[in-house]
Amino acid sequence: MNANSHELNRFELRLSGLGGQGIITLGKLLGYGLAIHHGYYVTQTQSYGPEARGGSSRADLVISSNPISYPKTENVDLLVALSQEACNEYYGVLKPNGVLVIDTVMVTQTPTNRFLGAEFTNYAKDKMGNPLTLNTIVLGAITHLLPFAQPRLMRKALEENMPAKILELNKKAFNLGQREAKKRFGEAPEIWKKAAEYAEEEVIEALE
Amino acid sequence: MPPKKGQTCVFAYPDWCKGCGLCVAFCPAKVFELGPTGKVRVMHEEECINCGFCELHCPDFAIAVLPKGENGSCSADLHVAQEIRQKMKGYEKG
Amino acid sequence: MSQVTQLIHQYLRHNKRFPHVYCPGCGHGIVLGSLVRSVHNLGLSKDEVCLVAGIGCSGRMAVYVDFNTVHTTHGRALTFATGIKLANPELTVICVMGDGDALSIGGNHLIHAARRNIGVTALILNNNIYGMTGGQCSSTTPMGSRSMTTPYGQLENTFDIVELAKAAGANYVARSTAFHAKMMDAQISQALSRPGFSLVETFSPCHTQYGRKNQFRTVVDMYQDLKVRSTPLEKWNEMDPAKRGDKFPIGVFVERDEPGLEERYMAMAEGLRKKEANA
Amino acid sequence: MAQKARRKNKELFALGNEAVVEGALLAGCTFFAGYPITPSSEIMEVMAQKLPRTENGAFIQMEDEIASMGAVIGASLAGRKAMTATSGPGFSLMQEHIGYACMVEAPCVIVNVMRGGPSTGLPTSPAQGDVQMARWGTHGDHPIIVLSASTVQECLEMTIVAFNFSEKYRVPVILLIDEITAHTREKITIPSERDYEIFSRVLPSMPPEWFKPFEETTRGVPPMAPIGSGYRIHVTGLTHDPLGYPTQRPDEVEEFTHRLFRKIDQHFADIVLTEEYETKDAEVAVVAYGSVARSAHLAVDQAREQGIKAGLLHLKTLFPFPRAALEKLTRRGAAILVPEMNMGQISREVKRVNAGRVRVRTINRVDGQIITPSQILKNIGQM
Repeated sequence: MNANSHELNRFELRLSGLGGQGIITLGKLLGYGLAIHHGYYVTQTQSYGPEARGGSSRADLVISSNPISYPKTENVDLLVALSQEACNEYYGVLKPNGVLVIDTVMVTQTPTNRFLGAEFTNYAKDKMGNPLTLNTIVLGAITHLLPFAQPRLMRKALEENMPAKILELNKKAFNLGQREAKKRFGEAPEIWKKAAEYAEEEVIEALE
Repeated sequence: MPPKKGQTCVFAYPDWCKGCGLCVAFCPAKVFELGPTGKVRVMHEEECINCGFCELHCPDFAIAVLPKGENGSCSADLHVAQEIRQKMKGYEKG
Repeated sequence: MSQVTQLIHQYLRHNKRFPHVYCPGCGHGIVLGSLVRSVHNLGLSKDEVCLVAGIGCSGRMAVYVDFNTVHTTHGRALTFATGIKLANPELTVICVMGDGDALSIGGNHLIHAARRNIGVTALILNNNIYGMTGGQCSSTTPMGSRSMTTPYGQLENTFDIVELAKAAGANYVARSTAFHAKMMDAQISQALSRPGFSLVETFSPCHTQYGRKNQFRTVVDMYQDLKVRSTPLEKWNEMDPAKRGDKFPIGVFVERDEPGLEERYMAMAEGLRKKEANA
Repeated sequence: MAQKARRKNKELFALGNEAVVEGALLAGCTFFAGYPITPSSEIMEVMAQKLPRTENGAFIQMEDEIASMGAVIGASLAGRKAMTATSGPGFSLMQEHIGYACMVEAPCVIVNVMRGGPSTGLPTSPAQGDVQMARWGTHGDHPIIVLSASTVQECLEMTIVAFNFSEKYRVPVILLIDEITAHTREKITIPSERDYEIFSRVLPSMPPEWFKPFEETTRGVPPMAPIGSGYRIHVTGLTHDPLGYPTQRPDEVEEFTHRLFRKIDQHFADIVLTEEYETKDAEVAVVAYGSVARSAHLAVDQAREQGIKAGLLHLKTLFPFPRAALEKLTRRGAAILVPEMNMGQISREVKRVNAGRVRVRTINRVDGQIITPSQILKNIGQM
């Protein structure tokens, strides 16, 4: 376990979108970075077979400081939706104090007004000049969003898993994602604090 | 080697012969016939032209054709048959 | 010609209840003799030969010879042989099968073994019938023939094993009959000394289950029939197809020296490891 | 701290299926034959990649699962540690040769990644419907060892155990994994050579003319001479005598069958693997295996938080069935809950061993979904 890592008890994360967006690779990279370099226990599962071929794609991660018993996600802390369909389908599993991240190019109708949105698809196309960098940009953004994730270690994960030919491009994409997330979403601890407060308010409202 | 009569000894082992009659039917020199028990007998050894058909085509390895000994006798080779019998006896199971 | 029978005795397991189980006049014994002579003539030691057999009359052959012998399941002998050859390419692997074995239940394994050119010699003893199980028709029972399951005559077409093996890509394909033991000797020796997949088909009369039901008075008649109908390939090719009638060609149909799968695999593996060592 | 020692060992972020390959290679596997089938294909794919890079390694994709199993046994007889991997439909096809492997006592490992069935069923959804088939799938009386794995690390470890058992007892060993474990990525630690034991088949030490390849020894398991090693033995799927030749003599046939069973029976203590969690004072014991054991683990924790004395008996060996471990719980009067993703295949065994002593309740989920911790927790609460 890395010395300065957070104590976590089952943090659940779902990455969802369309086939071809690199969701599965994103899940593997994120899981690899958190498991191997951050020292967390991580289980990563994904959609398979006809489900995966139907155009939608999904990768789930459970992250914890302790051994993980149940490997699948039940209530998600962070939902990343890169397509309208995914957003509609999975919003229901998001915890009340969870955080929703969407690609505002792909998701035009949000099920709630509490979300973090960025034009990831456009960043990939316009700023990076390569639509295939979408998932690495999102990885950068998620790394920023997770208070327990360290960019340095994630970059290491990138280096160990990316073919040399495309490593530089992806490092740039990672940095871009991180930068944009910081600019648009603010600092991570604040985001999570706000989400928790909001959930509490909702509970109180419901009680009233 | 041109076929030559009278240079071979022909043995048939009745223990292994099943009496199919292939040798009787196809031997060009008509060396064999089936005996009263239905098993093969060597009847005209002197007619054998050493063509080799019977040895190659006996499905039961019951025929051996051997060159005659120096003194023209076949007894020298009888021990082969004896040897095989001996071998089989040793292995016989209860 | 001499010492033929004595030689065979050197390779038999004499404690296995001889005479063998085959019916009087069955061609299988002749093929067994031919196989032993071929192994002997090539100077192979008993230890380096592995005989894999399927189920049926032909399958019983494994028990009689003093090689490494594996009596497998019905139709699957080639799959075992493939595993053995790939696991130990040094072995000379011979796969003995019947026609029902190799072509009906094991047809798929046969074409794939030929396609992947695994270094195994397949010896198919074709007696046109299921002998061991009591005379049911097989995929090589000639059209019109009677069997226990075609009491009014076989209506289906038959497989031509040679054509099938040719099309599937075997390295070496030959056919002989139990009447042509010398030719069989030559073919099996050839097959054993070649790389890749070799197939030798040999017609082996079964009087008990096939002949009796199909107007062959004695087993000798069946050999007579093979003698009359078999035609050396060269002659067959010159024959007017209209005049071929019920004759069939014997001889060597395919002769290639493509390396076997196991050789290709070892070469690939060696290359990979060399590359890794240099990296 | 222990972490320092752990850091020395290689860590991977791997699928359950990939972990199986890592375990197999550590165990000394050098031969794989298979046929693609979801959800086990990754095992085959990684084998195809790694075996040619392994000393003496050989990989082959066969034309079907029958052939795969045939090739595996052939390689095993030729002296290799061999394995295959498949899923339900392929496992059905393999049964013919699994019986052959039992008969000729050929060591081999078959990994079955279970999916929904029968027939083509649910190719990408998890199930545990092959449990009884793993035990009794092939015809005739036969002994066999069936293991299971619930985490990715266990996939690695149990594959090593599977190879060890199969080599030690000359018996096919079936490792059952379900789709969930096979397709979950987790961090695994590759053990260093000191951390695990490898067992390889015992070779004959007597000269060929004295060797009886199928004779009972004090260990109960005859030594095995690979093809080509000078022993020239006969191997047959027919019932055979100690020399390996077919026999129909009633005394020899009976002795043969009994010996096959004896070699497993007399080593129960070595073969039967279970793990107990919070069972000491448990009033409700969950008996689970595979990925369901993970759900049960969490459910037990949650039940304890609610003040319910729950425990978990995690079966790692499914057959021979861990009778003693279960009896220990039922004798004490603990109620038993058996959650499984089938219509009750292990609960049959549980009920048989329990013989009416304590209450046995089952959760049978057959909708292609994993049994969740909350589902188990709810049932624990109702006991």
